[in-house]
Amino acid sequence: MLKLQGVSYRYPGGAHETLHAVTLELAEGTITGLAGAAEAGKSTLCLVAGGLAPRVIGGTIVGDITLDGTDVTSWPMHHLAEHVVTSLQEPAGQLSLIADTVFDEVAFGPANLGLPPEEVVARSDEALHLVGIEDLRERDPERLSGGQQQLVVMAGLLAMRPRHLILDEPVAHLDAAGSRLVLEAITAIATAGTAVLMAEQRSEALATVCDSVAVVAGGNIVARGSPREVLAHPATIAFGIEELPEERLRRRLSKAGLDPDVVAAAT
Amino acid sequence: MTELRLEGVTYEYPAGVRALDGVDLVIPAGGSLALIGANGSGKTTLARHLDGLLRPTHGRVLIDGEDAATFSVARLAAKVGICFQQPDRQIFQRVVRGEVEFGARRLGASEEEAFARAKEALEAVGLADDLGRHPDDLGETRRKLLTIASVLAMRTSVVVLDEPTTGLDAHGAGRIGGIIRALHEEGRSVVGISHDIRFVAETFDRVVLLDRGRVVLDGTPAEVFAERAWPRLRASGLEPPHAAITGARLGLGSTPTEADVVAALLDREASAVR
Amino acid sequence: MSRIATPSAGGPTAWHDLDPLTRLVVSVGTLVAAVLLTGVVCLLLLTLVAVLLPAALARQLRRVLVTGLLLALPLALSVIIVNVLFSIEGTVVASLGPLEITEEGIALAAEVVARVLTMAGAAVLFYVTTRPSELVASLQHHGVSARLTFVIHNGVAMIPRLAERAHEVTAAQRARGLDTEGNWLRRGRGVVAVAAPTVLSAVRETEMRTLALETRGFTRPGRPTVLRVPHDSSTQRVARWGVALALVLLTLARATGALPC
Amino acid sequence: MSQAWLRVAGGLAVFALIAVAGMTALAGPDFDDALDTFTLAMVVAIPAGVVAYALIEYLQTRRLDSITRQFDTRTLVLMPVAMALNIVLGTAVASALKIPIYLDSVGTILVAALAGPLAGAATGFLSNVIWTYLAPPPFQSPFAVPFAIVAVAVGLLAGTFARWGWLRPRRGASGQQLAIGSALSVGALVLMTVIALRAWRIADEGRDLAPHADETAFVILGWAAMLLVAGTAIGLVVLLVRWRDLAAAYILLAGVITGVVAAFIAAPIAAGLFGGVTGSGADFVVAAFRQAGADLEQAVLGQSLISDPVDKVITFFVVYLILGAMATRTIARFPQGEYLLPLPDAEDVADRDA
Repeated sequence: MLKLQGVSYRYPGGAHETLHAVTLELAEGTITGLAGAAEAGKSTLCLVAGGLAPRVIGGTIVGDITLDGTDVTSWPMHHLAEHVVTSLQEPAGQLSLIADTVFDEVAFGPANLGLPPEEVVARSDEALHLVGIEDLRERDPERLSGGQQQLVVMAGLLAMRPRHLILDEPVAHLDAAGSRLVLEAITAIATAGTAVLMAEQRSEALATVCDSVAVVAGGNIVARGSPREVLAHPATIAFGIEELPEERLRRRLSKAGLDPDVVAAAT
Repeated sequence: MTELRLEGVTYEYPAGVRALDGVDLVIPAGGSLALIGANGSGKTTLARHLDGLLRPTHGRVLIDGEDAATFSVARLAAKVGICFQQPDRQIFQRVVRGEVEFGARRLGASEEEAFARAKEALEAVGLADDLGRHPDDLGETRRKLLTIASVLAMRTSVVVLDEPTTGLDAHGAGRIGGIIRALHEEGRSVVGISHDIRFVAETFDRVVLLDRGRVVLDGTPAEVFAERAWPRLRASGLEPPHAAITGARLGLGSTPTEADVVAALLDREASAVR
Repeated sequence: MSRIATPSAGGPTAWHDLDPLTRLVVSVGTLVAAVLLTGVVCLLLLTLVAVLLPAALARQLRRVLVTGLLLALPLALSVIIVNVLFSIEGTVVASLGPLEITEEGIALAAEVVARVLTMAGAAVLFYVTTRPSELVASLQHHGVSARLTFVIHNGVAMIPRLAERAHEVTAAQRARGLDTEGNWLRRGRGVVAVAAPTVLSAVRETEMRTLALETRGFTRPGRPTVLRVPHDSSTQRVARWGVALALVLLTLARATGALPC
Repeated sequence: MSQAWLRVAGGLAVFALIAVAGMTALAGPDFDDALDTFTLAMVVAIPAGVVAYALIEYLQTRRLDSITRQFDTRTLVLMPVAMALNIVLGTAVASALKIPIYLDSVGTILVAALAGPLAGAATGFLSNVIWTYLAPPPFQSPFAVPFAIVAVAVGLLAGTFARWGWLRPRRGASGQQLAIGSALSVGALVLMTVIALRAWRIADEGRDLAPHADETAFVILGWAAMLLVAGTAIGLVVLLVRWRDLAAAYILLAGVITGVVAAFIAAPIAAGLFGGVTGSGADFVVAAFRQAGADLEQAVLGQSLISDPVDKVITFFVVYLILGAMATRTIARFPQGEYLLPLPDAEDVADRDA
C-alpha cells in the first residue's frame, strides 16, 4: 500500500507550493480516481506519487511517502521503479524508440532491472496477456493507434510487476473505441491485485472504473468518496469538473420544473 | 464569406492507402459542420484538403467556386485557417503574444492590428493575462487554447478546428463551444473534428460521419443521432450521445442534446394536461 | 507515418548469421584500410575482398553496388572535377581551354574515387545487412554500456522522426499563412519558422521521455539483460582480433613507407 | 587552485604534451607533413587529455562525478535528438545550399552548452559514427566517420565556452560594454580575414589576390568568400546594437576559435582522404585555390579557414537562438543549464520571462 501523508511540493523556481498537505492511500486491487479542473494539481500529484518529483524533476517536497510503512523518499528512482510506476498523457512520447516490436518495448523495463532472460520473457508475456494485447506482440510499436500505444506503455510498466500503477490522463487523447480498450485493461489490472491511481478530466471514465474518487482543487484534496457521490456533488461541478451525463440531465430536468417522478423515470 | 465544395475527392497516400474515396461535400458560407468517425476514417485528411495543404489524387476542391489547386497554401490561408491537433507542432515563439500574432502578421496585418486581434483572441479563449508569458510555462491545456487563439487571430472566413476539446476540462470545452457559436453568428463557417460526441451534438448544426474515407451520414444532429442511425454509428466505434439514448428509451423521438430531452418532456407534460 | 527505408536485414545467409560486431569490425576495418592504402589497385582489391565478396555472400550484391555507387557519385564527380581539371603541376596530357589535365591529376582523382567507392561500399554493406537493434544487442552482449547503446539506437530512430516532424511543422506553419516559396528573405524566415518548432518540440519531448525511462528503471547501475544473444564464435573472435592486428601492421607499414601501394 | 581547476590543468597539460611530442616526432620538413601530423597528434592527444582529466578526478574524489553528471537521463535522451539534428540539417544543407557552410554541428554545440564538454564531444563523435554506419538513406554519408575527431574537438570547445558563460544572454549591456563588444567583433572579423588571406598567400606564393589581381574568376570567388565572412560578422554586430545583447561578441569569438581549430584538424583529413573534396559548395573554393597555384593540402586548409569559422559562428548563433526560445525552467534542468541563464542582476531577466 502506497501512502502519501501530508505531502506538499513546490516546483524548482516555483513561487508557491503546487501541492498542499495531501494525504492519499492507494490500496492494492483498488482504483482511485483523481478528478480536477485543468492545472488543479492532478498531474503534479501523479508525478509526486510516482516518485518522479522531486527525483527527476527537482523541486522541494515535505511530508511522508511510505510503502507498506517504510519511508521511500530516500530510495533511488530505479529501486522505487520496482514498486511504483507512472504513465503520462501522450503514449507516443513514452516509447523507448529502441524496440522493433511491441514485445521488445514491454521487455524494456524488466530488462533494465537485470532479471534473468527467462524471467524478462515471462513477465513481458504476462503483462501483454493482462492488458489483452498478445496479438500485437510482433507489431512495430510506432505504427499503432493511440489506444493500442497506450496499452503497450501500460504493459511495459506492468511487466515490472510494480503493485502500484499511476496513470496521468490515460484516455485524454483517445477516441471512444481506444478509451474502452484502455478502461477494460485498467479494470483487469486492478482485479489482478495492482493498486491504480488514475487522474482524468473525463468524469465518465472515472465513474466507469474507479472504486473511489478524490477531487483536487488548488493543490488540495477537497473531497473524497464514491464516484457517484463525489462527481454529482454541486461543489465538484463548481470546481469545473465535468458532470456525469445522468446527473446533468437530472439537474436540467428539475430546473425546468418537471414533475419529480418524470425526472426520476428519465434518469 | 467563403463556400467550400468537395467534388468526388479521392486521396491516396504515397504508400497506396486510400484515405478519401470519392467525397462529395458542400460547406456553405456561414455553415457549422462537425466531422466524426473512428481513427483513420479520413477526418484529418479531409480537413487538410480544405486549405490546399493536401491536393486530391482525383476530384476537386472548390473555394468560392475556384479550384484550390490553383492557389498557394499561403494564399488560401487567408480564407481557411486550420488549428492542428498537436499544439507543440507549431509553437515556437518566446512569448504568447508573438505566437498569436504570427498567423495574423503572415496574412499582412500591421503590428497594431495583429496586437489588437491577438488580445481579442486571447480574451476569447481565456488567456488574456498570459500575454507576456513563455508558452512552455503554460500547461498542456493552455497551450491547446493558445493554438486555437492563434487561428482565431487570423480572422479567416472558414475556421477548421482539429480535436479542439482534447485535454480541456469542462470550463475549457464550454468556452470553445461558445467561441464556435460566436463564429457561426458572425457568419463565418466552422468545421470541427471531434471524438467528443456530446460536444458535437450541442455545438454544430450539421454532422458528417466518415468511414474509411467515405461520407456515410450527413445531416442535422437529430438525423445523425436518431435511433435508426445508431447501428451505423456503432459500426464506426462511436456511441450515440447519452441524451439521444435517454430520449429513445422514453419514446421522445430523436433528442441529441439534453435541451431536446427537456423540451420533449415539457411538450409531453403540456399535451398530457390538455 | 511515412517511414524512411529501414534496413532490410535480408534472408538468412552465412553473412547474416555472423555476430553483428564481426560485421561492424569488417566494415570499420575496410574503411580504415581504405584510408591507409593509396594505390588504385590495392583499393579495388580491398573492395573486392572486403565488400563485394561479403555482399555476394549476403545475397545483397546488387543493392550494395547500386546504393554504394549512388552515395559515392556526387563526391566522385566533384573529385574528378577538382583534381583532374584544376591541378596544374605535372605532365599535361590534354587541355580543355585554360585548364590543363595532368597525369598526376588523373592518378590522384582515380585513387580518391576508388577510396570513396570502397568506403561507401563498406558502409552500405553493413547498413543493408544489419538492423540497429541487432547491433545494439550484440554491443551490449559484448559489454558496451547500455546507456551508450541506448543513445546510438535512439539516435538512429530519431532521424526519420525528426524529418517527419519537420514535414508536419511545415504543414502547420503553411496553414498559418507562412509562405515558404519566394525571395531569399522570405525563404530564410520560412526556414526559421520551420526549424525552430521542429527543434523545440523535439527538445520539449525529451522531458516526457526522460520521465518514461526513469520510471522504467533506466538508471539502475549494472547491465540490463540482453534477450537476443548474437551467435558469436571463437573463430569470429579470432577473426576480429586478426582484422585489428592487420590494421596496426598496415598503419606501421604506411608510417614507415614500406607499403607497396 | 580549486580541485576542478587542478583537473582541467592536468588534462590540458597531458594534451599539450602529447600534441607537441607527436608533432615534433612525426613532422616532416615542409608544411604538408606538419598538417598531417597535426591531425594524427590530435587523434591521440585529445582522448589522452580527457583520460588524464578523469584519472586526476578519480584520484581526488574516488568518483567521476563531474563526468557522470554530464550524462544524466535527460542528456542521454537529448543526445539522440541532437545527433539526428546534426545529420538531418547537415544533409539538407549539403544537398540544398551550394555555399561552403556545413551546419552539421548544431546538435553537438546544443548538447555541449546544456550538458557539458564531454557530453558535447560524445554527441559529435556518435553523430559521425551513425551518419556513416546506421543512418538510413537518403541521410547516409560514408564520409562522415573520418571527421569524428573534429566533432569531438568542437564539442569540447563549445562545452567549455558555455561553462565560461559565453552563451549567456547579456541584454541591456551598457554603452561601454557595447563598445568593447563591438571592438571584439571587429577584431574577430579582422582575424578571420587575415587568416584567410595568409592561407591564400601561402597557397599563392606571392601572387596577390587583392582586388586588383589579374585572374578575375578567382578574385570574384575570393571576394565572395570574404563577403560571406564579413556578412556573418556584421549581422552579429547588428544584433549587438539592435538588441544591445553583448552575447553577440562572445558568440562571434567562440565561433571563430572553434572554426579555426576545426579547420586545422579537418583540412588534413579532407585533403588526405578525399583529395580536398566534400561534395558541397566548399569544393569550388578548393578548386579556386588549386588553380591559383596552391598544392592540395594548402588549398584545403585555405578553404577550411574560410568555411569553418563562418560555419561555426552561424552554428553558435543558431544554438543561441534555440536556447533563447527555450523556457528558463527547461534549461535549468540540464547539468550546465545554469551557465546559460542571464545573471540575476541583468535587467533583461524581467523582459525574458515577463
